[in-house]
Amino acid sequence: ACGSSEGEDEDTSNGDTQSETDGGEALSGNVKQAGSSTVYPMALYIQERYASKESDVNVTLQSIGSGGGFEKSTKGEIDLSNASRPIKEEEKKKAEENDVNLHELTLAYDGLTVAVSSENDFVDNLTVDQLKKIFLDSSDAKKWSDINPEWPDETIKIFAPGHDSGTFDYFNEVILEDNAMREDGDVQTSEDDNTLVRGIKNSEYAIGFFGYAYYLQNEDSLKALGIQNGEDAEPVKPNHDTIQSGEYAPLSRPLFTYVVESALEKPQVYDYTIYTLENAGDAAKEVGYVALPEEKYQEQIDKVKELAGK
Amino acid sequence: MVSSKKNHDELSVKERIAKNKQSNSSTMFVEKLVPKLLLLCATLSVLVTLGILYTLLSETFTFFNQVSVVEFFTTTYWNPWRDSYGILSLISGTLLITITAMIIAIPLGVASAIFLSEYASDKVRRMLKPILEVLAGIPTVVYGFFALTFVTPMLDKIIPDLSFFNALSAGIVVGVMIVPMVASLTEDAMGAVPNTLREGAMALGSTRLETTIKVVIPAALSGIVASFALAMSRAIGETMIVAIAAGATPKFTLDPTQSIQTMTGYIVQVSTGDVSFGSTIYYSIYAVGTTLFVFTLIMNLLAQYISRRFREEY
Amino acid sequence: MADTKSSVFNVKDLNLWYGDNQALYDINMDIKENDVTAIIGPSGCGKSTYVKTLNRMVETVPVVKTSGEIEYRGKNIFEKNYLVEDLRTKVGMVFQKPNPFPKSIYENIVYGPKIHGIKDKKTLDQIVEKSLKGAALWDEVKDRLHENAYGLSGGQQQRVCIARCLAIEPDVILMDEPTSALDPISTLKVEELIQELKKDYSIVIVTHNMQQAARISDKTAFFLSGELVEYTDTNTLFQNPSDKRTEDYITGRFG
Amino acid sequence: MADTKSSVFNVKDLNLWYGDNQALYDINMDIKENDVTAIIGPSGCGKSTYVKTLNRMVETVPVVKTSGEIEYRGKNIFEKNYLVEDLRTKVGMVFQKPNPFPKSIYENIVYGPKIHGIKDKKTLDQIVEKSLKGAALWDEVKDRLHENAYGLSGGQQQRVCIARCLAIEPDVILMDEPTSALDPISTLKVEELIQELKKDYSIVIVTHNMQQAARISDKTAFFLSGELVEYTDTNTLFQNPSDKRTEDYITGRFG
Amino acid sequence: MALVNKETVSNKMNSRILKNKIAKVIFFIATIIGLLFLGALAYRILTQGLGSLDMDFLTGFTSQSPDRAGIKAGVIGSLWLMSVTAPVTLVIGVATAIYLEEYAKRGKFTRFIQINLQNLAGVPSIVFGLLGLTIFVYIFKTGEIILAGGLTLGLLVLPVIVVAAQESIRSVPNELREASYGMGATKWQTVRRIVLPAAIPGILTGGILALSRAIGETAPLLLVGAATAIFTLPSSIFDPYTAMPIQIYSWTKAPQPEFEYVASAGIIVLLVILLLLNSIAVFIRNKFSKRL
Ligand SMILES: Nc1ncnc2c1ncn2[C@@H]1O[C@H](COP(=O)(O)OP(=O)(O)OP(=O)(O)O)[C@@H](O)[C@H]1O
Ligand SMILES: Nc1ncnc2c1ncn2[C@@H]1O[C@H](COP(=O)(O)OP(=O)(O)OP(=O)(O)O)[C@@H](O)[C@H]1O
Ligand SMILES: [Mg+2]
Ligand SMILES: [Mg+2]
Ligand SMILES: O=P([O-])([O-])[O-]
Repeated sequence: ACGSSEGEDEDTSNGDTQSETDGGEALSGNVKQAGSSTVYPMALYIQERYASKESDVNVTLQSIGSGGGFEKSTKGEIDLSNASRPIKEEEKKKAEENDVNLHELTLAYDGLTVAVSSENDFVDNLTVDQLKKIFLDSSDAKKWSDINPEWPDETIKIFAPGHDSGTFDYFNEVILEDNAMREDGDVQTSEDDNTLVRGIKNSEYAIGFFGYAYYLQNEDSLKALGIQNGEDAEPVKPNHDTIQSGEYAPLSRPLFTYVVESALEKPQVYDYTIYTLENAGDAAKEVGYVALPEEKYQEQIDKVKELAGK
Repeated sequence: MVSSKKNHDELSVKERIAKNKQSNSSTMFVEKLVPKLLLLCATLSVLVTLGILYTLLSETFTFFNQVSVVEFFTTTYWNPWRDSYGILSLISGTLLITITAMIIAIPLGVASAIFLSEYASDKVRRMLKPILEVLAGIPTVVYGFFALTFVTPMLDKIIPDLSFFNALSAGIVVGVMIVPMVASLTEDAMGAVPNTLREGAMALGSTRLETTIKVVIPAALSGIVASFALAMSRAIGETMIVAIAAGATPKFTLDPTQSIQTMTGYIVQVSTGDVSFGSTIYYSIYAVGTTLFVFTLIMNLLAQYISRRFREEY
Repeated sequence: MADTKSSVFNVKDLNLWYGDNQALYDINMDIKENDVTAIIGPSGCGKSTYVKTLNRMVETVPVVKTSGEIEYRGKNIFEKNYLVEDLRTKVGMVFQKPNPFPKSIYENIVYGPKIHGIKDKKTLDQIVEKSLKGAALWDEVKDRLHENAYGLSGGQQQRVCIARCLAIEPDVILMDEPTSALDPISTLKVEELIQELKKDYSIVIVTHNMQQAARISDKTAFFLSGELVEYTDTNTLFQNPSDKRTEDYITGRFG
Repeated sequence: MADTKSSVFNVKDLNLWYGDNQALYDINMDIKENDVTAIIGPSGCGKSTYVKTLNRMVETVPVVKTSGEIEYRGKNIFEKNYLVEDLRTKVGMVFQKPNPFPKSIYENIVYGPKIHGIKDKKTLDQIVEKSLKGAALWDEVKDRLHENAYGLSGGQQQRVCIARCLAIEPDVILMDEPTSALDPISTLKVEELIQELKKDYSIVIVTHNMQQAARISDKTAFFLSGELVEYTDTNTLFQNPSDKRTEDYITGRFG
Repeated sequence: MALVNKETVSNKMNSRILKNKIAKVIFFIATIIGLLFLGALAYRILTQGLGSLDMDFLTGFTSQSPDRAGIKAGVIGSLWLMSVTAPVTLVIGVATAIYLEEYAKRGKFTRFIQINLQNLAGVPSIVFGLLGLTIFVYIFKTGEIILAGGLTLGLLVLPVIVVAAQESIRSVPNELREASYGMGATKWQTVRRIVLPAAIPGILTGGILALSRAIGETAPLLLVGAATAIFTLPSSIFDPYTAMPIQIYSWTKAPQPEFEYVASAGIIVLLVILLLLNSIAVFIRNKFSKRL
């Protein structure tokens, strides 16, 4: 109970308790949300706050990866599906087959962070080509010394998000250009980013990638690598500014939630969606992502209102 | 011909009972109905088994329509996202955990059983045994957390090459978890050895150790071995500890310092990530589940067989 | 003299097997109303088996098979539609080891009436008093009717079991070595009680104690290896047995 | 006459408690070499307890406490650094219920020699033959030495236990009702065997069978409620007991 | 001719006795290792978790921030699960036990059920998870609700209760049954009024132990879809839920390292509840075991 009342305090101090869209009548029912583990901390923050406002609405949240979320939302099993990548064509098709319309909402920006353990004292920056060499299945570099002869003759241990992960898809697309990533005994994949964090933290010769928030929470034990987008470019490390400005390229990316349009007919889903947009900025700041400009949220709110016919 | 008897009391219980009997067909109805209801409940356990078999087998069947059985059981590369289904690497992971666990659990379990059953005084036994049994009651998620945050860092100090997620740490903790199981089943088996045999040995001048090793353990051997089989079955099926601490990299290896994946670990990984109903990966968890089920079933049947077949009559 | 009494049981050519082992051979025996009938014989001769057959309790052992007839009050109890529950309501039983239920004394007594549908509290109270008085126990326990019967001494427990049996006003009471687990004083009390009960009930009592049989019974049956060797007036049997084996047994030559 | 023999055991003021229950009271008793000493007394009088104290087997019951002394060949067996294993090697024991190990006959016999470090196959073979002959069993089992001892009859099993005991060539053999679980013929055999063994060993035998005690023993001790009432030559004890209680017991007045 | 050389025998005596002493110490140490492990676990969990364990933790929901996270939803969710698991398994389990012990003929069918139960007890819990997922979530489309989770756990612990109830019923002395039959009672009257009351302590003890097993289960609930984050309490068995072990598991996966302490605090709560349940079981056993 204390947790939520603290949330309320913040609410009032931030002055955004405006969303009494439904005439103040107490709502009830279920809102089901599932998907991206990158979005998860934000979503959890919003969900937690919302609980102190509408205590009778049952919001459930599962962290099962962007793909996992789409799997359910395209079948209409859930109301909101969080994603760290845009919906894929085949997922769209599947939604159509099931008569489900998904409406995309952008919540924040993330810098997909490539990190090593803070014990690692030889790498600070990597070029995109080096990233390819490390992660591509077709590459035969298995040791750090294969990447740079000055680096130790030690096996590279990779901790990467799993196949249902939007982060994986995004990395695969922009760095590996949709070529297969290495998957062998030295690669540990997991939908669960914290598993990756733990794995990297504890092994000097490990490398991996995940959402910026997960790095920020573990700044002490991780080292984010600067990324050189091109041979001669300056290495850029992810931080609030470089992500917002897009300077952290090519790994800056938007984070989404997709709402099932027909679900907006349910007042609690509608209310929760609006609430999410109203609070996404705060949530992003709180957990370490970068908020969109205020008007971007307002535009999306208006759009949702229109969709819901209000 | 019932001669009215001499109890001309104010209450003739006998007559009342006789009257109640005539009007009481409902008792008889209940009497007939109850066994049927009870049988129905008893049959439920069979239904559960059938349910398990049905779910496992039907989905597994679909899986093997898409993936070759031979490939599944004979190849060693497991990567469902690349359509490579070589379950041997999951099996090797499972075995690695099981072997490690048994290396811990058998000596510790048997030694504890010997201590409790042959050496400890009643008071010490009554004190130690429940504490030991607490080990069996701790939820596995707790063990998993402990393995990852305590045992692994400790091991890492001794074994520098240890991968952070590794079979060793998980296996050790699984082993500790099943120590009470081995200990208590072994103790039961040893307890069933009649005291007269111990007395016979001691009267010949045997020490406790000789009595235990040469008389009690051979006499209790079938029960002890059966407990190993049950413990193995338990280790094979253990899920949370390995899912948390052993990693998720299917690997055909017998090196316990490596990160591996077990059959149970795979099922958890896929089903908590995303079960895309109807995809090959979805069916694969049932194929793995079936394999797991068969492994544990064999161990259980083996345990029952051993304890039945080799039961000593004293 | 006793032959003018009417029969409670007519046992005709009774054979009984536990699986393949025959335990009773061709028993023929009339048990008369208001007699105390004693069954004696060495251990394992089939005494318990026999009395348990009279109320078909022996059937709780699943492998039991019987042949022959037992007529209770003229009706064959082995007939298909004969209700055992009915039989056992009329033919009560007291066992070797006192076996009160782990309930209060009161609950023990009213158990029978209750299962037979008597629910009225006042009637039940009356039954409890009457049965305990009948079992010569009322004065000893009337102040602690609601205490657990396990708190009583062995002899008292056995009398609770007798009272429990009286509570449903049976016609016959079967007793299987009712005093063998009791001390001499309790034994005496139970023996006196049996003499008392005889007025209202027909009693069949198994005993391994020949003095007891001689003291309390009207007729005595001597069993040996599943056979009924001799069955006659108690006095005749003990003073003038007609069978050599009976004589050997009562003079202590075996058993 | 027997007093010229040297003592095997000198029991002095022995008291023994199971927890708070005293089971033996102030026992004083000399046991002589190459005698058969019988211990008789009613059930529960402490016979088993007493013989088990002689080789300290009674200590396997954890609550046992003792006071007093037992000297075996001049040394107090209760002394701190007295090795029980050593005592038990010299003072063998045969129990009421035959308790062969669930192993072959051969393995049963060589168990003792083996734990005491004899490994030579030929010596072991010799020991087996000698012990089985000593136990009058050799002819019956010599062709099936490697069969499980559980396949033998009760009497044979008991003789296996005796042979097992002989295999380590003890000085004294304690026997706790060794024939009570046996049929008359086996009993006879064991009794004959005891007479035979007497030549080489001192034997203490507990028996509930007074005829047996009279038949086979040189001296008899009568125990009652944990006390040693009378201990003297067997003939004297049975024909001319000096204590009233002994007389009552041997004439069958109680027990 | 002495075949047994007394000299060798007594020479060997000391080393044998020494071996026995050493063995005793080794066996003792082996016994203690288990306890030491338990001690280490307890110490570790307590030192990590006690700091976070306060009233707010007990009465709060989970949170995105480790300082605010609480276990209320987990505790209540677990209780709700048990409200399904307990009655279902107790009724079915005890009925099965009564059938097997009191009614069934000792035939092939009974043996089959018995062996089946034994093997069911050895089926890994994750396979029960697969069963629950398929039957409840996919076939009956219940969704991820308490009913589905509770029933899955119920099936999982059913064999435990059956075995405990069987043992308990078997230990009711036969004389009591005979006494009841002797009064003309029918079989069911005897079972209901005599056997069951006498067996109830054992059944309850077994039941509680089975429930404590169910409360700690994680894997099957992961499969049948307990929620990781939920901020409302269920109001019926058709509501979504989370459970203590699921909550703990989700904390071990949270991004902030401080969640390790929260997880430890959660573990303390879970272990305390299990300890309580077990103490109740022991209490019942001790209280009633003297009676029969
Ligand atoms: N439940 C049973 N199953 C198989 N055989 C039985 C059973 N009960 C008794 N018997 C056998 O039937 C025979 C008669 O036994 P019963 O108990 O009737 O003798 P008894 O005369 O009452 O002996 P006791 O004086 O020792 O009570 C015995 O040989 C016994 O072994
Ligand atoms: N293990 C034990 N624990 C407690 N008391 C015991 C134990 N063994 C025997 N006793 C008690 O010690 C007393 C003597 O028992 P013991 O067995 O020595 O008698 P016994 O003469 O051998 O009788 P029996 O002829 O029946 O074998 C008895 O009162 C008995 O109850
Ligand atoms: Mg009898
Ligand atoms: Mg004795
Ligand atoms: O969990 P994801 O954000 O990587 O889909």
